[in-house]
Order: sequence, then C-alpha cells, then structure tokens
Amino acid sequence: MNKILFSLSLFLFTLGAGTSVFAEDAPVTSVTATAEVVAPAPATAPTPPPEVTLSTDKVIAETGDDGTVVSQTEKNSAFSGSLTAVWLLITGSLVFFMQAGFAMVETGLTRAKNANNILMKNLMDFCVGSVIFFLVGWGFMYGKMGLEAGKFIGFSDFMLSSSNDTMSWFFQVVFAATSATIVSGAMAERTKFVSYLVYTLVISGLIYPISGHWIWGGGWLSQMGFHDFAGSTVVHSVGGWAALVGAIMLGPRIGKYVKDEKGKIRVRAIQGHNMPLAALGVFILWFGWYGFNCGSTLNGMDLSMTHVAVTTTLAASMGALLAMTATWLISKKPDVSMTLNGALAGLVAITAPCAVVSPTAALAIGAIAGVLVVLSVEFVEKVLRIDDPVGAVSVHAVNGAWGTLAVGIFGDLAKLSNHGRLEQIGIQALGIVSVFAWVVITSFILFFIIKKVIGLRVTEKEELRGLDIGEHGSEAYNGFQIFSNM
Amino acid sequence: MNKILFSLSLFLFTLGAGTSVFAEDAPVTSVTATAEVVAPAPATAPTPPPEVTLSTDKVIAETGDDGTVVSQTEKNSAFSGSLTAVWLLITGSLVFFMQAGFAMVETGLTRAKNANNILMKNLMDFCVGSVIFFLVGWGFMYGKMGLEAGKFIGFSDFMLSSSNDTMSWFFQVVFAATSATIVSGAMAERTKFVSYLVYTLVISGLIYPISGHWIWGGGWLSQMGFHDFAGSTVVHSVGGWAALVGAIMLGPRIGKYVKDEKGKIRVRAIQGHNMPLAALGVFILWFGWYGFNCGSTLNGMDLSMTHVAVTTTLAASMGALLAMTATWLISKKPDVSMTLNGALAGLVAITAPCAVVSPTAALAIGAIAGVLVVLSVEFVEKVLRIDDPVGAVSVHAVNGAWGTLAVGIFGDLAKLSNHGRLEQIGIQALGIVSVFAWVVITSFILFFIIKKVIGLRVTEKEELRGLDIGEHGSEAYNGFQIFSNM
Amino acid sequence: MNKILFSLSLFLFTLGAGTSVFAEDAPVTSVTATAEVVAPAPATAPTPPPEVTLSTDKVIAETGDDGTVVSQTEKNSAFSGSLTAVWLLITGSLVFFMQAGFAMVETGLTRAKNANNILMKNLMDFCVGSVIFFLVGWGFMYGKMGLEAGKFIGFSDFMLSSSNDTMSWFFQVVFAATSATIVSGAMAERTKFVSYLVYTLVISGLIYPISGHWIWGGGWLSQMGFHDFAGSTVVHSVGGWAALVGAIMLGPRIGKYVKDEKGKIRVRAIQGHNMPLAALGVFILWFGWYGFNCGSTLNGMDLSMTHVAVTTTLAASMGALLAMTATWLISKKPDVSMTLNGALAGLVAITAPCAVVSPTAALAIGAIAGVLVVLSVEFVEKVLRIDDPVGAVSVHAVNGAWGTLAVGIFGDLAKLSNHGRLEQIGIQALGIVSVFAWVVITSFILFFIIKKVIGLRVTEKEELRGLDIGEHGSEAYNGFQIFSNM
Amino acid sequence: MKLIIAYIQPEKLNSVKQELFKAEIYKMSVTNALGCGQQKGYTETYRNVVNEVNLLKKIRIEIAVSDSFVDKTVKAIIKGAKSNQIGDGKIFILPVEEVIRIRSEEHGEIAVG
Amino acid sequence: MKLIIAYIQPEKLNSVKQELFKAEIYKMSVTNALGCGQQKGYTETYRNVVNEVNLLKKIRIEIAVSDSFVDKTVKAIIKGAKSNQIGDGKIFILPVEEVIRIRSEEHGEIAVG
Amino acid sequence: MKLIIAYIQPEKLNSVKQELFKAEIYKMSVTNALGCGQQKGYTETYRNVVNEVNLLKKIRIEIAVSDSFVDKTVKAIIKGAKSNQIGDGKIFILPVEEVIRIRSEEHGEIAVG
Ligand SMILES: Nc1ncnc2c1ncn2[C@@H]1O[C@H](COP(=O)(O)OP(=O)(O)O)[C@@H](O)[C@H]1O
Ligand SMILES: Nc1ncnc2c1ncn2[C@@H]1O[C@H](COP(=O)(O)OP(=O)(O)O)[C@@H](O)[C@H]1O
Ligand SMILES: Nc1ncnc2c1ncn2[C@@H]1O[C@H](COP(=O)(O)OP(=O)(O)O)[C@@H](O)[C@H]1O
Repeated sequence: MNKILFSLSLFLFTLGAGTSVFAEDAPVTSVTATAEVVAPAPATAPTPPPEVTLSTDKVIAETGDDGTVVSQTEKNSAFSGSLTAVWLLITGSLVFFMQAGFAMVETGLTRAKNANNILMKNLMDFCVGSVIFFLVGWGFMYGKMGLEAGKFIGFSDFMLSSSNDTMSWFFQVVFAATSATIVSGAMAERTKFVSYLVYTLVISGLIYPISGHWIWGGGWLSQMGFHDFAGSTVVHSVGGWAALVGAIMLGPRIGKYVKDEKGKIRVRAIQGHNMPLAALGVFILWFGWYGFNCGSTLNGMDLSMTHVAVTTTLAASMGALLAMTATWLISKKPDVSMTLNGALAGLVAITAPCAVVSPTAALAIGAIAGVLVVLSVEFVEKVLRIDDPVGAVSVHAVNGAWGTLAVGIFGDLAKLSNHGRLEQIGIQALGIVSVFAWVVITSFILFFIIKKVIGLRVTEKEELRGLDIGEHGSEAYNGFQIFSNM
Repeated sequence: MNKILFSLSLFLFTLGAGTSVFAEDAPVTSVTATAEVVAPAPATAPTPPPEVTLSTDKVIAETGDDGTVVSQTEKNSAFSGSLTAVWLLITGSLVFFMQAGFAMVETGLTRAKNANNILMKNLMDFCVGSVIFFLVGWGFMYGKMGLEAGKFIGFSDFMLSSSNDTMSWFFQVVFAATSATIVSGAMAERTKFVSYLVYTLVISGLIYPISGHWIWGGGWLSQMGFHDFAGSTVVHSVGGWAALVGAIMLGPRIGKYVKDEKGKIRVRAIQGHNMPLAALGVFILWFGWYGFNCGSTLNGMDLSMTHVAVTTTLAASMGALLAMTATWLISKKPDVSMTLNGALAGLVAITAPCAVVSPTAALAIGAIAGVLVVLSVEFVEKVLRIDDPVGAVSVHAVNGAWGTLAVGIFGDLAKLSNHGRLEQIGIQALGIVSVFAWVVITSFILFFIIKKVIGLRVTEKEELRGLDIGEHGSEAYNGFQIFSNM
Repeated sequence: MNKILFSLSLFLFTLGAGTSVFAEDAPVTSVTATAEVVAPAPATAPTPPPEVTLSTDKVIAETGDDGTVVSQTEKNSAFSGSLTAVWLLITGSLVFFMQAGFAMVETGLTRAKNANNILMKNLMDFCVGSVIFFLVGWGFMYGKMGLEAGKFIGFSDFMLSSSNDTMSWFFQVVFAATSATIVSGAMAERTKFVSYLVYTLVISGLIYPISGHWIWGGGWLSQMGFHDFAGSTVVHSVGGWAALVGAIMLGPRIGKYVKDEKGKIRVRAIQGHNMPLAALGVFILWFGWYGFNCGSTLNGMDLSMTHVAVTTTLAASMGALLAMTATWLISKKPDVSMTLNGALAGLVAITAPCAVVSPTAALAIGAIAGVLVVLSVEFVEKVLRIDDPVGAVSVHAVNGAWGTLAVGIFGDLAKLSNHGRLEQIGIQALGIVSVFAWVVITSFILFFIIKKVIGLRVTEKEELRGLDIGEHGSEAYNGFQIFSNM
Repeated sequence: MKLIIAYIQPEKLNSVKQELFKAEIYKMSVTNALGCGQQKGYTETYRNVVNEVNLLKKIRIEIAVSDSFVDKTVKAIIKGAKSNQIGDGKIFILPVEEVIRIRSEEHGEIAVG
Repeated sequence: MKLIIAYIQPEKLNSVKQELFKAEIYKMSVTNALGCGQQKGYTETYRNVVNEVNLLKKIRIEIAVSDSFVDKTVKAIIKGAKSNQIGDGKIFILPVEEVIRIRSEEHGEIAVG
Repeated sequence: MKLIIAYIQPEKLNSVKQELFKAEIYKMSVTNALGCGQQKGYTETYRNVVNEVNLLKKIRIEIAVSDSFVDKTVKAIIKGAKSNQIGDGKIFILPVEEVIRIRSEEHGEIAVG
C-alpha cells in the first residue's frame, strides 16, 4: 500500500520536475496590468460570455509599463480585466472553501469512528486533484487540438505551458475538485484509502476534464448549443454518477440492510454523528455556491451576476423548504439531515439554469429539487438498496440532471442558442445522457480495475472497528466516550 | 402540525406560481453592463450614498450591446456599476455566511439535546424569510406608494415585478434574514418548531420591512435625518426586541430559576454544550460583519468602506476586551461565553455609527458596549428573570440602541443631516423608541396569536428529554455519551 | 491577576481616550472617491508595488464632489483606487478569518479540557493586538523617522493620526494578528492566561512591527533588496521563533516525556481531541491564505494576483501530499494531523516567493515543505525534546525560513532587485538570520520577565485538571463524557 | 455493608440528590447508562428510515452504605425518583465485604461514610 | 437473585441483545467501558509517535435475574458474543440481596423481571 | 472470587495501571463516573452565574480476582492512587459467585485471570 502511494507521489513529482523548476526558463506571467493578459480567454468560459464592452477593447498599441503614453482604450481594458481578475479570484476562493463544506457535511453525516478517514479523503482529493489538473487535466479540458478546440478532447497547454492563463486555471481547478469530492460521501465508511487516492487521480485528470471539454472546452455539446451555466452536469452530475457506480461496486455498509427473523430485508438507519458539523457544512457550501454560480459569469463586467445571486438564493431556500415538508409528511417529523440535503439539491438544480431563468422559475426549480431529493433518497436506499450514506447520488446526480433539463424547460430562449423550446430540451437531455454514459462506463472500468488490483473495500473487522484506527491509526475524538457499536 | 406546515409551503408556492414561471413572460434582467441597470437605486440605500462620480454618469445614449459606438461616459458608468455589483455580491455573500455564525453560536451556547432543533431554526428562518421577502417583504420595504416613497410603508415591486433590482435585493435579503435569526437564540430550547416557522414568516414579511421602510426605504425617520448606517436599529434592535418579547412570553427553561429550601429563587447556569462551536460562530459573524458594515456603502466607489473596516475592527476588539475584564472582575474568572458576547456587542454597537465616527470614538463605543452587554445580561437574567439562553437581547437590542444613540453622540455632524448635536441625539432617540414600540407591540400580538392558536412551547416532558427527539425524531450527536440530565 | 488585567484594559483605554474621541476634532477620512485618498501609499507595501497605470494618475485638479468637471484622468484613478479598496477589504477580511482557522486547528489538536482556554487566547490575541497595533504598532512599522523611513524603526502616525490610511491599516492589522496567534499553539495547555495577554501585547505592539519595518516599512532589509512578498519571514517566522522560545521556556506538558522502568525517556503522543475541528481549521486557513498571498499585491490592478493564486494552490497541495507520504513511510499509516500540518507548511513556504516563482517551482517548494515539516516535527519533538503541541515551530518558523530562502533559489531575478542569484540567496539568508536573532532575543527577554513577575505556567494541579476549569471556571463540552485522565 | 445500585430517569438526578442530601447521605457515584426495560422505548427517524430505540438513557447511581443506612437510602431514592410512570427505574442491593478509603487506608464501616 | 455483569466486544451488542430477547430476557442496562485483558491491544500512531493502546473499547451489560434465569441468561450472552477470538469477554455473577421497582415499590423476585 | 471496585482520581489512572502491572494484575475494566464524596467540589461560573459542582470526575476500575489476589490488588491500587488528599477515592470489595470466559466457556478461578 505504501508502495502505491509512494510511486503515486513520485509520479506526480517527477512529472512536475520533468520541466525545469527554475523561473528563468519558465517565465512567469507578467505582473503588470496589460490588456492582453487580462482579456479572459473565451474558450475557457463555461458559456460563451455575452458580448460586453470589454471585448471591444482588445486593440492595444503598447503595453504601457515602460512609461509610454497609454491610451484610454487600453486603460478601460485594464480596468475591466483587473475587475475580472479580482472577481474570479474571490469567487474561486469561495469555491475552494466548498471543500470545507463537503468535508463537514460528509463527516457529520457518517459515524465518529470514520471521521478521520473522511476528512483525509476530502483534503487529499483536492491536493491530488489540483496537481493532476495542473499536469494534464486542464490541457485535456481547455487545450486545443491543433489550431482549434477538439470535438472530444483538448490536447495542449499541459502544465500551463503555452498559455499562461493562471486566472482561468485557478477558477477551474476548484470546480474540478468539487466534482471529485462528491464521490467520497457516497463511498464513505468502507472504502480503502489508497484506492480512493487512485480514483481521485483518474477522475480529476481524465474523466472530468473530457466531459468538461465537451461542454465548456468548446467540444461537441457546446457546439450544439447545450447550456450548463455553472455546472449542474459538468461538475455535479459527473461527481454524482461516479458516486453511484462507486457505491454499487462497494456494496452497502455492514448493518445497513439486515434480515429480520422472517428473512425479510429491513433497511436500518445508520445515523450521522455530528449534525452541527453537517449543518455548518451546508452553510459553507451555500456560501461558496455564490462563488460557484455568480463567478461563472467569468467576467467582472457581466451584470448577470446579480441575477444569478437571486435565483441561487431562491432555489436553495425552496429546496430546503420543500424537502423539509416532504420528510415531515413521510415520517411525521421534519428531518434535519434531509432538509440539509434539500438545500443542496436546490443549489445543484439551479446551477445550470441560474443565469437564464426568472426568479419565479427559480422558486419552482428549487421546490421540485427539494421533493425530488427526498423521493430519490427513498428510491435509492429502499428500492435499489444502494447505500449512499450522505445522499450524494440524489443530491448531485439526480438534481444535476434535473437542473440541466430545467434550462430547457424554463430558460429564456433568447439567451440560449436560438433553438425552439422542444429542441433545446432535447439538446439538454442529450447532454445529460451522454455525460451519464461517459461517466458510468469510465468509472465502472476504473473501479473494476482498482477492485481487482488493490481492492476497493476494507476488511469487515476494520469496518466494524472504524476506518480511523484501521487506515490512519488514530481516532478523531480522543477522550470522548462514544458508543462505537452502532 | 403537519397541516400548518403543509399549507405554509403551499401558500408560499402558490403565491409564487401565481405569476408565470416561464422566462418568456417574465423577462430576466439584461445581462449586459449598461449604466441604467447598474446605477444603484438611491432609494434602497441605508443612507443616501454620498455624491460620487458615479451618479453624474446616468445620461447614456445607447445600450451598447448592439454594436453601436459606446461613449466613454457610458464606460465609466459600466465600470463603477460593475464594481458595485462585485462589491455587493461579495459583501452580501459574507452577510449570508453570518447565518452559519448565528447557527454555531446559538447551538454552542445551548444544550446538546436541543442542537438539531436550533440548527433547523437557523436554517429555516433564512429559507422561509428569503421566499417571503421576495414575495412581499421587499415591496413593503423598498416599494413606492404611488410615485414616491410612502411615509410608513412601501407598496410596489412585489416579486421584483416592476423593478429588476436584483443586486439590491440580494444584499437586502441577507439583512432581513439576520434580523429574523436573532430571535431563535433567545427562544431556544423550549419553542415549538412550527410556531417558530410562523413567527419567522411574519417578521421577515411584515415587521422588519415596515420599520425598515421608515429608515432605509425613504420613510418618515429617514426624512427626519435619522442615521443608521448598517442597521444597529433596523436589523439588530428589531431582532433583539422581538427576542425579548418572545423570551418573556415563553417563560424560562425548566431548571433556570429554582426555589431553594428557604423558598428563595436561585438563578442557575444552564451551560452551553460546545464552546468551540460558539467561538467559531463568533469568528464567522465577525468575518461576515465586514460584509455587513463595509458593504453598506452600497457603492463600490465609496471609499468610506475602508474607514468602516477600521472602526468595525476596533469596536469589536474593545467590546471583547472590556466584556472579558468586566466578567473577570465580577466572577473572578474571564468567562468565555460572555467574552464572545462582548465581541458581538461591539460589532452591533458600531454598526450604526461605523461610517461617521473616528477610530478613537470606535474604541469608546466598543468599550462601552462590552461593559453594557455584561451588565445587561446580569440585569435581564437576575433582576428581570427573563431567560435568554444566548444573551440575544443584551447583544442585539440593548447594544443596537446604544450604537444608534452613539451616532448622535460621537458622529461627525457634517456627514449627518445638518442638525445640531442635541437635535441629532434627539432624532436618534426618537428612532430607537419608535422602533422599540413598533416591534414590541407587533411581536406581542404575533406571539399572542401563535400561543392561542398553535401554542408556543413544547411539553415539559419534551423539554426535559430534548427537542431533538421530540420535534425532529433524532439526536445531534449520535453515539456520544452525554449526560442529558443537565 | 485581576489587577494586571484591569490595568491592562485601563492602559489601553486611557491611551485611547487621551486623544479626543469626538469626531469634530479628529476628522474622519473623506468618504468620497478622490485620487489622493485612493492611491495606495507605496511605503506600506510589502514589496514596492510594480509600476502600474495607477501611479501615473496622481495629478488631479479638483476633488470633484462639489460638482465641478471631473477629468477622465481623475476618474481612472478613482476606478483603480476603488478597485484596490474593494480588493484589500475583501482579502483583508479573508485574512481576518484565518483567526478562526488558527483557533480551530489549535483547539482540535489539543485536549478537550483546555479547549476554552485556547479559544480565549485566539480571540484575545486579535483583540489586544488590534488595539495596540492601532495605538503604537502601526506607527513603529510604517511610520516615518523625520521625513523618510527609518532604517530600524518608524516613529509617526500613531493612532492613524497624521495619515489616514485606513485601507492599508486594516490589511496590515490582520497580518499582525496572524503573527501573534501562531504562538498560542506552541504554548498550549500549560500557559497562564494573563501571561499570554501580556506577551501578545508586546509582540503585536513592538516585536512584530519593528522587524516588519525592516522588510515592509522601508527599513534596512528592504533597502538591500530582501524579498518577502506576503510574509513567510515577516509574519510566519516571527510567530514561529517566538513560539519556539515560548515552548522552551515553558517546558513540556506533564506526561509528554516519561521515564520508563529503565530510566529511559520515552516520548508519548498526547492526542488532539477533535480532528474535524482541526481539519476545518486548515480549510479555513487555506481559504484565508488566498487573501493573505493574493491580497499582498496591495493593488487591485496588479494582475500578478492570479499567478499568486496558482502557486499558492500548488504548493499547499504538494505540501499535504508529501507530508502524508512521509508519515506513511515513517509510521506505516497516513497520519491526519501531520498531513494537515503539511498543507500549512506548503502555504507558509510559498508565502514569500508566490509572486516570483513559476508554478512548477511552486510544486517543488511545496513538496520540500511537506517533507521538511515532518522531519522538523520529529526533530523538535524527539531530539530537541521541545513540546510543541500543534507543530507551530515546524510549520511557521522552519518553513517560513525555507520559503524565504526559496525566493533566492527559484525566484525570477528580473522581478527581484537586480542581484545575481547567489547574492540574492545571501540577502535572503541574512534576512532570515537577522529576524531570527531579533525575535529570539526579544521574546526571550519578554518571556523571562513575565516568568519572574507573573509566572508563565499554571500549577501542576491545574494543568492536570485542565485549564478550562482553572483559568476560566467552566468546561468546553458540558454534558459530554470525556476521559480527562489522558 | 451494602452496595446500592439504582437506575433512574436522567431528569430525576437532581431531585434524588436532594433527597439523599436531606437524608444525610452525601457520598455516591454516578455514571450514565442505556437501559432496556418495561418502558418500550421510542422510535427515531433519520432520513425517513424508522429505527426502534429500545436502549433508553438512564442514570446509574452507586452508593455504598453500612447496613443501618440501607433503608433510609432506598427511601430517599424512591422519593426523589418516583413519578409513577413506567421507566422510573430499579434499585439493586448487593452485599459488600470490605470498603477501604484510599487516602487513610481505613477499612470497614468507618470508610463507607 | 443474581446480578450478571458481562463485558463484550462493542460490535456484538446487537447480537447479544437479540439472543437475550429470544430467551425472553428483556431487561438490561448497558454502559461502555474500556477493558484490559488477554487481548493485547493495538498501537496507535499520532504525529509519528507510537502509543500502545491497551485499554480497548468494551460494552458492559448488567442484568439482574432471579436465580432460575441465570443459566438461560449466561447461555444467551455466550451465544451472542462468542467468536472464539481473544477479547470475546467475560461474565461475572454476583449475589443480589434485594431488588426494588421504584414505580411500584415492589420488592424481591417480582421486581426483577 | 471477588470483584474489586475502585474510584480514583482521573489523573491517577496511569500510575494505578502501572502498579497493577507490576503486581502482575493485567485484567481490568475502566469506566468514567461522577463522584460525590468528602471532597467538596468546586464552583464553576458560566456567564457570571455561580454553580456548585459537587459531582466530580472520577475513574471507576473493576477488577475480578481470585481470593488470594485481593490483598495484592488493593495494595497496588492504593500505591498508585494515594496522594493523601481528600478525593483520593475508595475501594469496594464484593463477593463474586461465578466467572465465565466467553471465548472458552471456562468457569471459575481459571476464567478470572
Ligand atoms: N433486570 C434488570 N437488570 C438490569 N437493569 C434493569 C433491570 N430491570 C430494569 N433495569 C433498569 O431499570 C430501568 C427502568 O426499568 P423499567 O422496567 O423501564 O421501568 P419500571 O421500573 O417502571 O418497570 C431500565 O431501563 C434498566 O436500565
Ligand atoms: N479479571 C477481570 N476483571 C475485570 N474485567 C475483566 C477481567 N477479565 C476480563 N475483563 C474484561 O473482559 C474483557 C475481555 O477480556 P480478554 O481477556 O481480553 O478476553 P478473553 O475473554 O478472550 O480472554 C477485557 O477487556 C476486560 O474489559
Ligand atoms: N459511599 C460511597 N458510595 C459510592 N461511592 C463513593 C462512596 N464514598 C466515596 N465514593 C466515591 O469515591 C470518591 C472519593 O471519595 P471522597 O470521599 O471524595 O474521598 P476520600 O476517599 O478522600 O474521602 C467519590 O467522589 C465517590 O465517587
């Protein structure tokens, strides 16, 4: 196991060291505000940014930092470019902070004896993911194929070599990490740590960037007019479907499905151990989502950002409200953890359509998401008997798909690509299905290989005692008396 | 109980669905940066924004997104408008994050057996609040009465119908939520969940918007020259006075006031269960407060924002420092939870005057707030015998009033409305008193009706066992051994 | 003890009250955007900001808020000034939020019985620090000596008296607080609270500002061309070396080093009590670090901010990755708390060079930091036998030094001060050594005096029972059953 | 000497303590426990899955007394804990052969109180 | 009457409970404990420092029964807890002199069940 | 056989364990408890309200031994726990009728150690 990890680190490192690390050879982005640097590369935009004043400013005579006269046009460009940089750095940081949210939600909704393990997974998927996304992922997603964007994959700009688009890279790497981290929740409390590291390397380096390229990198879906503003499909569904495959291939946690005396299988609730942490996680995620959705304007001058904030807020609120109502009706009590899932479901669902639907439509999208997540959790857990401890599949995959479809149903066609409503719905559905197929197939292969080569699941004994001792040799809540038999 | 909730959801939903949810019919804000959209509506400003360059830029010939020549004036306007949008979205997101802070503080300062309940309240008051504020609250607060701002209430722009001021709405909705959430702390550990939902609907939809209209919506107090920069009165006192009424009408928690052998009533401390959570909450609140106060410039070009950051920092620090000193002197030990309250007291107190007082005055305002909160908690708890588990009344109501008064005492008159000092103090006092009267009367009526119709308080048995099991059917810290007898 | 505290408060307060608190006498920064106010004072810049368009805009004819014609040049200046204000306020707020991160990391990595104490320290070092930094610290750090920057100390602008640079002050005060708060972790679980307050007053008011003046205030090191972009040395090493001196002078916690039967000294692990809190703290710190490093451009128009975000991300990731690998190899399990330290080590190391090294160099810097922190912890704990509960010395001092040196090794010389590589390395080393000497000597004197006058360490009994009861009279986790014997 | 072990409802700890103090019994040890008895338990729901909780939170009190104090102690406990509802709890009395006070190394009756 | 104290592995609580229910023993009290026995414990590492953990998590069950139930109870516990591995646990049987049901103030055998 | 129950100060657990190991007593079970005894307790303040805490944290050790080991065990505990201060704790010795090792189903003396 050590060996696997060691070679993994070595691999990453040597790849990195392969190119010179000295600054002289690899020139750093110029630190002066010139229009050329600041113009956000449209190719990297989730959606082609609307024509704004900014893009008329690209013609510049001189760089201006050598004291020559700087024209007003150039200054305008510098202002809007700087504003965009400030905007993307801050919203990108908010998206980074969502890692903390995921970590807290997943830790809170699982058991104390596995807390260390899930924290490590959430930390390491970002660390492994950001390095591999730097090395190859970004190149696959936003690179060119020859002179133009490839239909299925990009292939240039590895290690930010030819371009120096550090601003876009930073904003995109935090999205890639979000996608990867979704899976850890569904696979919680029974997955081998080293296997998880391998998985995260592949999803961040290959699976996510390729489907991402189709939609945001100029690939075939984007060419068809598929619209996914901030990533209901690109980010959330990708993570969600991989989570589904992972949860299926792992099997349920011991004690989740038990036979009673009559041989009937009963579903048992395995309660999370720390609801305040889970709630904090949801607040952090919601907070970060303003970065996720609003920042996806990719342009500090694009005022649709304020509209996005409104639709995001309303959908999330309705998601929580309706999920609470649904669980209240089903189990006679308003369940905390399902309500938290409801807020997240609303957020996932509004992620694709946030810029192209009205606030009233956002209410409806969120409301449906709230009901959907409750029904989906019931279905996945009780009918399909797939054990997804935190509801990742229902929140991210199902509502990711719902949100993507909602673009077609509620979206302002004028802002989309001049298709009729039914046609647009069709395109959205096509995108949902192709990403589903891509992720399910590739992640099945991935998990299958991992299962055969390293093994996917810890031993029964380790699972019963907790992965914290088994995988990490120490406990999360030292000194606390905890009934670990549950 | 289910019925109440169900109809509540239905009510919100049908109200929403009453208007068409399809984007074609309800046109979305234009996503292009034009000066008309970006100019922040002065009517929605907490204080009339100082004359900045921005407002001279309103005259524009064309929208410019159709390729016509765009004049430099228009571009200037686009820059400042976009900067304001970026500024308000980010500071607004910080204010949203304060919900997490409130949730953590209130959870940490109450008992483990009620943690789920208080988390749900903090989440749902935002969700219910944002929807009702969208439907009616915003219209009452910032709407017009005919052609101009009404003296006592606004009445237009429901559901953002006529205006499309999504930027201002987002910034304002997070303020409304702050006001509502203050109450949950004072009413913690004994309030029926469904009654809390009803309360929050009314405060966010009616009570808060109306007094808010008087001060920030162009109503009678603002016309008189009453100054409350970021909401010591508008937000904090409103929440605080409602908290006071709620705590009185509920009565104290079982075990808070006990008779000893001689029949004398003794006050007992009911300790909070998680100080790290409470401290985290205070750090989050403080962090969010930079959004709350600085963002209240409502204008990204208004450089007073940096001054506000300084006064806010100093007042909060002095608040914590003096509260710690006061409790050290009183009980011989520096109490953690009172010191946390002290920081919040300093923040509440500086909220109104932050833009119009010097840093040195901020030190004084914070210092007084720190002492005041300790004395006020003593008075409320030991003399008035009102049980306010987290000190919400002392922090928000008392220090909200103090901060509002401090505007008159320490404020730079040149920045206020050309009144003499005594006159300004008088106007500030008038504002404090009228808001007090408005909130106390309306929230008394509200709680009285709730008490009669649904009941305000859970049964004794449920209270003893904890509201988590009683109201939500599950516990917050599953597996942990907790002495729940306390 | 009360007396000490009381006079401390009184001292701070009277100092503050010594100048008039009324706004008329102490005029507040003008709230209108004029170029003079907005131009960031170059003297306060961590590094002299690169020549940007902004600085060519200083010539203005009129202030423009009285309705006179405002020239375009002036407007440009207002835009860039406002953008810088927005940028610094938001990044400064992020840096403030790092206080929460430190509080959570330090609390999580120590024992439950000392949680209240460590929370109070983390809160109060900011509160005491910000007030003293306002009163004198800022003046020592960024003040002038006569007409120009002194070589060794500044001496003007106390209480922001002559300048009104509120924007820079806010950004700088949060840095000062970071430096102070590092020490609390290394001195955790055994230090007298009142002694800690005195220490924090001196480091924030004197020790930090003076060495800070040498590097960022225009002093002798900055004049030599020493480069520390965001404070590996200025902030982290200063805190780290003080932490080292403090930990040595306190001695180890009871039970850390025990003699076995044969008289051999064995090192025992004293486990932290709450890993989810510690992990949350690291995520918060990492999040805040984007403010720390990117904001250190000190200029919203300086696009190197995006480059900084990339190098920061990669170094932190590699730090965590390699620290995990190292502990995996050493102790056969990937240790959670060391991995968390690894991420922080990467962040500390990239803080100085983040703007002048390539992304690939950032990978290397982070990787080395990750290994270094693990080896350093081993060395400090097992060889030097210094008890540093959270690894503050290894994270902040050792990696602060490493990062500062890395500027010389990997930095783009063109962006530095025209020295040759070896010369630059020499200058960096000189800076490291002089700051080491300054901090070690002054903090030794400080702790020595405190030890003699008030005492540095609590009694054995108090330490065994926990500082929460001893120093603050209450427990952090009321109701939880905790094995406090450990 | 006897060891009296009592299981009571958590919320009754304070009143039991008070009754014991009134009866001048000042020494005791308390732990918390989960109990399964006539009281059927309740159902918890989590994410809409119903779980029967039949291990309820109880407080366990241990009091060592000399024989003459047994009656008084039992009465005090009953007085403090009784609410006439299922779940009120049980008292078990076990023989104790020896008691030692660690501090003074005293043995027997003198060490109990 | 006897008091049966059993220390078992935490993960065996559910199966022990089920076996007891099958044997129609419905009353018991459960606490968690740390145990030190033949099972050597395991090593934890924290920040690369190795600590021997020889206090392992155990579940402690207390069941008071009338004499005729002792055998049945012991068998049920063994059936539920036995895995033939070191650490399976121990059962201790102590004499009980009196049992009182607080609610009804009933004494003796009638109060046990 | 006897069951030795000892209440000690939490911070003494390590030294008691060491003394027991020296006396070659390796088996024991530990729980934590709150104790009320001669030690008066201390006052906590929370938000400036004073609360008397008279339930102090204690460690409860349970050791079953064969009769011949009783003395040795008691001495070891006293050696490890004694500090001559109020609150040092108490030891109770109860008769045990039977001990069973679950793994092997051995009974009696052989199962104790
Ligand atoms: N036979 C027993 N053995 C061990 N503990 C018991 C026994 N009977 C009752 N208890 C404890 O006493 C508690 C209260 O008992 P229960 O039967 O619910 O109430 P009641 O005394 O009203 O019949 C139980 O939860 C359990 O902890
Ligand atoms: N003599 C004893 N006194 C008290 N507790 C004991 C004794 N012997 C065993 N135990 C408890 O039983 C648990 C299991 O015992 P152990 O010796 O590890 O297993 P086994 O029964 O397989 O020999 C121990 O962890 C301890 O809690
Ligand atoms: N009669 C008793 N019954 C049950 N527990 C007791 C009894 N006497 C003492 N204890 C336990 O022993 C602990 C120490 O007793 P205490 O009287 O404080 O010390 P000392 O042994 O110095 O008199 C108490 O906190 C309590 O847990």
